[in-house]
Amino acid sequence: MTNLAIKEYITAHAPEATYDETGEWLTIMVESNHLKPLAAVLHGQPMQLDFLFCLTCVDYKTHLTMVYHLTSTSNRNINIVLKANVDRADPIIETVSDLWRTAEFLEREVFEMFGVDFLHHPDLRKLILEEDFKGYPLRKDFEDPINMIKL
Amino acid sequence: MFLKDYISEVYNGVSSLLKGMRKTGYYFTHSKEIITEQYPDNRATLKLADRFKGEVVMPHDENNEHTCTGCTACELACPNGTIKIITKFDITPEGKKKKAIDAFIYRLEMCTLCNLCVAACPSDAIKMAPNFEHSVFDRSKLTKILNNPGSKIKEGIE
Amino acid sequence: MYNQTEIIKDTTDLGPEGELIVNMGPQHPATHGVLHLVVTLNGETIKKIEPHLGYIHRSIEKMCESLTYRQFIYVTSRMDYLSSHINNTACALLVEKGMQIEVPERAKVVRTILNELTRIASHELWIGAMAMDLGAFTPFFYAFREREMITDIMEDTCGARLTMNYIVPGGLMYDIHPEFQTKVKAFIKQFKEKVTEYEDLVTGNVIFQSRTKGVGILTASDAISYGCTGPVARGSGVNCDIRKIAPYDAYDRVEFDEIIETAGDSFARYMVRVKEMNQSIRIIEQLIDNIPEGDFVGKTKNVLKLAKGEFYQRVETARGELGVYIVSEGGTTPHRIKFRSPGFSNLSVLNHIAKGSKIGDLMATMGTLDLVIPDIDR
Amino acid sequence: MLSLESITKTTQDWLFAKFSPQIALTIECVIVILLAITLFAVLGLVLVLLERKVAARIQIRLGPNRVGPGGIFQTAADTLKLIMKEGLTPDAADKFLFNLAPFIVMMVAMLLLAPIAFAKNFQIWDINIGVLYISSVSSLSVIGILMAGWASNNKYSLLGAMRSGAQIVSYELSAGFAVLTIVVLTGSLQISDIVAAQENGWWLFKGHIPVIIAFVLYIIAVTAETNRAPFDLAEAESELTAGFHTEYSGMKFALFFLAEYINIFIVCAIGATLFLGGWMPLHIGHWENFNHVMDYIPSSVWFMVKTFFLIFLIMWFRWTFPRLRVDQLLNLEWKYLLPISLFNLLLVTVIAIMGWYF
Repeated sequence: MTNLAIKEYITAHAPEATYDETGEWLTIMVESNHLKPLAAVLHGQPMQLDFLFCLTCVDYKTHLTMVYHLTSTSNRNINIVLKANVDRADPIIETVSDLWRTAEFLEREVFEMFGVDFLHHPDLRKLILEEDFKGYPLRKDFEDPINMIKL
Repeated sequence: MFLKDYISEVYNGVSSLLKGMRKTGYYFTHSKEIITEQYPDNRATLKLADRFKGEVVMPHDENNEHTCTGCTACELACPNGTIKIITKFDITPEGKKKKAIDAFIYRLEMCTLCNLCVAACPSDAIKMAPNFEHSVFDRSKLTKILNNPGSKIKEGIE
Repeated sequence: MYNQTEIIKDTTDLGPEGELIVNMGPQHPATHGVLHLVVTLNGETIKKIEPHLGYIHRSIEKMCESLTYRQFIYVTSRMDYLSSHINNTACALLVEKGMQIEVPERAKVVRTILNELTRIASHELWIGAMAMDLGAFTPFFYAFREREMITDIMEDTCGARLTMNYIVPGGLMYDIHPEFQTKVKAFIKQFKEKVTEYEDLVTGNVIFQSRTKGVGILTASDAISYGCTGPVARGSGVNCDIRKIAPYDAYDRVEFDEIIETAGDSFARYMVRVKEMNQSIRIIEQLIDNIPEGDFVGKTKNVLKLAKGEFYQRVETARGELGVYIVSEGGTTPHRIKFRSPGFSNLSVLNHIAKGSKIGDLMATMGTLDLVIPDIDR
Repeated sequence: MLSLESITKTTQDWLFAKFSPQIALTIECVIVILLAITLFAVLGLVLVLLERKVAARIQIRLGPNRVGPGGIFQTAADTLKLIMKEGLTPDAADKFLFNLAPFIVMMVAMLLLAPIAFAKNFQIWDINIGVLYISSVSSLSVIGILMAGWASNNKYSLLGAMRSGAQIVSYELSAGFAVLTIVVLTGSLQISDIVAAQENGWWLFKGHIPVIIAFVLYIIAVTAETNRAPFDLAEAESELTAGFHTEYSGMKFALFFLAEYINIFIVCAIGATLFLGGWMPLHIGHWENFNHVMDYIPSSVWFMVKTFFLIFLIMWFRWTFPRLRVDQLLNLEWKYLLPISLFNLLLVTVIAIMGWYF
C-alpha cells in the first residue's frame, strides 16, 4: 500500500485528518476526539495495523501531542505515525488500550509523566511514581528542587 | 502400549538426568577446569587491558610538564560535570600574558568513565588509565587535582 | 506504589475466599533486581499479578533532554545494561540518520560484530539466571565462563566490560584492538565446544523440560496485541526481528535465520534464545575475516545539531525491539526523547500468561521473559 | 588392634566394676549424650564444608579457601558468626512455637541416631524394631517444619511448610517400601540382624535388580524427605526466598541448617546399613585373601566411607538438577515411585520366598 492509497483510505474515514510526509514515515494529524474512531479503522481490515510499537506524548509548551507509532505484522512495510494534539491544561483523550493491549501500560506511564487523562482506561493508576507524587515530571515546566534532574 | 510409553518415559527421563550428572561429575574430577581468580593474591600478575577506562589522568613528562592548555573542551564535553578547570595567567619571559591551568579538578565519584573528555581534548593532555582500585575511606579523596604542583605547560603547545 | 502503612494493611488482609496477597520483590531472588510484583494467590495458584515499577527509575528521558547528541549516548548504556552496545548503536544510528553522516564500512562491520557479541553475552547470562530460577545453580557458572571471554574482548577493544560507550555518531570511538580478531575466533571455538553442555545440563534435562513445556503460553495474537518483541514474540511465532525487517549497519549483507518457534510456551522462548546464539555466531563468522580497512569514524562536525523534525530508529536488542524517538527543535539537545524499551511491553504480558499457573511456573515464565529492570524503568 | 568395640567394652567393664549398676548406667548415658552432641557438632561442620567444596568443584570454583589451610575452618567461623548474631523473633509470630520449632527438628534428628550401628558392636541402642523406629521417628520432623512455617506468620514460610508437609507425607511411602524390601529379605527389623545378614555380600549385590531398584527409590525418596534439591520445595530459594525458615536468624537458623545436614547423614547411614552392608567389609565370594585384607580395615571406616559416598551422591544431585514444581513432585511420587515400589516389593517377596538370592 502506497502512502497515497493510505491517505485516500484514511480521508474517506476521517476527512479532517492532515498529513505530513517530511519524516521517515507517513504522519497523520487528527483532532483528539477523532483519534479513537480513526485508530479503530486503522486497526481493522484492510489496514490491519495490529502492532502499536510506541506510544508517547510530547510537550510542546503550548500543547501536548500524543504520538502513536503503528505498524502491521502482516505487512511490515507500512509504518504510520498517528498524532493528536491535546489541551495542556486539561488533557483528555480516549484510550486505545482496547485495541492494543500494550497501550494499557504505556498509557499509564504517559498518565503519570504528562498528566494526560485517558477515558475508559481499565486501570488508570500510577505505575512508576509514588501514589502521592505531585506534578508531571516529563513536562517541560517541571522542576524538582530536591532530586535535580537537569545539570 | 501404555506400559511401553510409561517405561520409555522413565528411561528417557533417567538417562537425561544421568547425562547431566556425567557433565557435573566431569567437572568435579577435573580440577584444571577451575577458573577462580584469587584476586588480591594475584595482584602482581594481574594485567588489565591497556585500554581499560579506570580513571582520567594527566600524563607529565620528566620536566614536570603537561600539554593541557586549559581550553575547557573536556569540561564542555563531560555529560555530568565531572571536570572543572580553573585557569590562571602566566607571564612568559617575553613579558606576555599566557593562559594556563591553575587546577584541573576531576571528581572521580561523579565520573561515568565514558571517555568523551579524552576524545574531545585537542592536545592529548588527558588519558584514561587502567586503575580500578579506587576505594578510599573519605569521599573527598575522590576529588583529584590532575596537574602536578608546579607543573608547566610544555613548550610549543597552543 | 504503596506507602509503608498501606503495604502492611494490604497484605495482612486476606482477600475473598482465602486469597493470599504476597509481595514478591523488590528484594526477591527471582525478580533479578528491583521488580515488585504484588501476587494474589489462591493456595499455590496465581490469580493475579500486578507489577509495581519505579524502584530504579532515573528519568533517563528527562536527563537526555539536557544532554547533547554526543553526550546522551552514554546514558543509554545504563538502560538495558546487558545489551548496552546495542542501545548505543541505536542512538548513534539515529543521530547519523538525522544528520546524514556517512559511516565508514569498517565501523559498520565492527559494530555488527560487537552487537552480536553483546547479544551472545546477554543470552549467556540469561541462560544461567534462568536455570538458577528453576533451582539449578551450576549452569550459571558455566555460562559465565563463556560470557567472561566476551567481556574480555570488550575490555580489550572498548575499555570497559559492561557499559562500553564505544560507539559515537559517525562510527567508533577508536579503532579495534589488534588482537580483536584472534580473540573473537578463540571465543567462537570455545563456544562451539561448550554449548553442548547446556544441552546436557539444561535443555535436555527432563526436569527442566517439564518445568517449562506448556508453561506461560502466549498466543501469537496476544503477543502482537501486547506489543511483545524479540524472543518472547518469536517464541509465539511472530516475525519481528528488526535485523530482518529494517536492516541497519551490516545486517543486510550477512546471512542468518530469524528463529521462530510456534509453541509459545516458556520452552519455546528458551529455545529461541539458545538457537539465536548460534545464529549470532554465524553472523560473526561471516564478518570477522572481512573487516574492511579504512577509517573507523566518519567526518562529523564538532557540534552535532539535528534538523528540526522527528526521528525514529529501531534496533533489535537481546530482549527485543528498542525504539529511540527524538523530537528535535533544531538545537544541540533533543526536545523530547522516548525510548521504547522491549522489557516494558514484555512485562505487561506477565499477568496475562502467568495467571492460573503455580508459583513455580511464575519463575519459569518470568525467567523466559528475560526482564531487565533498569530497561523497564529507564 | 584398637577398635571401637574394645574401647566400649573396657569402659563398660570398668564402670560396672567400680560402681553399682544403676550409677554405671547413668554415667554411660551421660557419656553417650555427650558423644552424640559432639558428633552432631562435628558432622555439621564437616558436612557443610564438604557441601561447599563439592559445590565449588562442580561449579569450577575453588570454594572456601581463606580461613585456615584450604578453608577448613570456614564453617567454624560461620558458626561463630551465627552464635553471635541476634536471634530475632518477629513481632507477629507465635513466639512459643516459633522458638520451639528448631529444637523439635533438632531433637528428631538426635533421636534417629539411636539405632544406627556405627561400627561392629558399636551402637547406642540395638532395639529389636530398629527399622520401624527409624521410619516412625523420621516422619516427626515434618511437625517441626510445619510449626516453624505456621508460627513465623509469614506467607512464604507458610507456603514452604505446607509444601514440605505434602512432600514428606507422600515420600515416606516409597522410602518405607524401599526399606521394607530389605526387611522382607532379612526377616528382621533389628539393625544388627540386617547387618549380620550381609556378611557374605551386601544386599545391593545379593538381591538382584529389585534391590537395586529399591536402592534407587530409597535415594530419591530420602532426598525428598530431607528437603534437598531437586526436591527442596520447602525452601525453594528462587520462589519462596527461604521457605519455612525465612524468618529465622542466628542460632535458631543454624539449628535448622544443622538438622538438615544431620538428617542427610542419618538417612545415608541407614541407606548404607540396609543396602551396602553397614560396617561389613566388602567380601567377594571365595577370594579368601582379598576378604582377609578387607577385614583389616576397621569397621567404622567402612561405615563412614559408605555413608559419605551416599552423602556425596545426594550432593551431586543437588548441584546438577533443577527443582521440580510442586504438582510434579507429587506426580512423581504417586504416579511413578509408588507403583514401581509396590511392584518391586512384590518381586522381592517372591525372591525371598523362593530363596533366589545368593
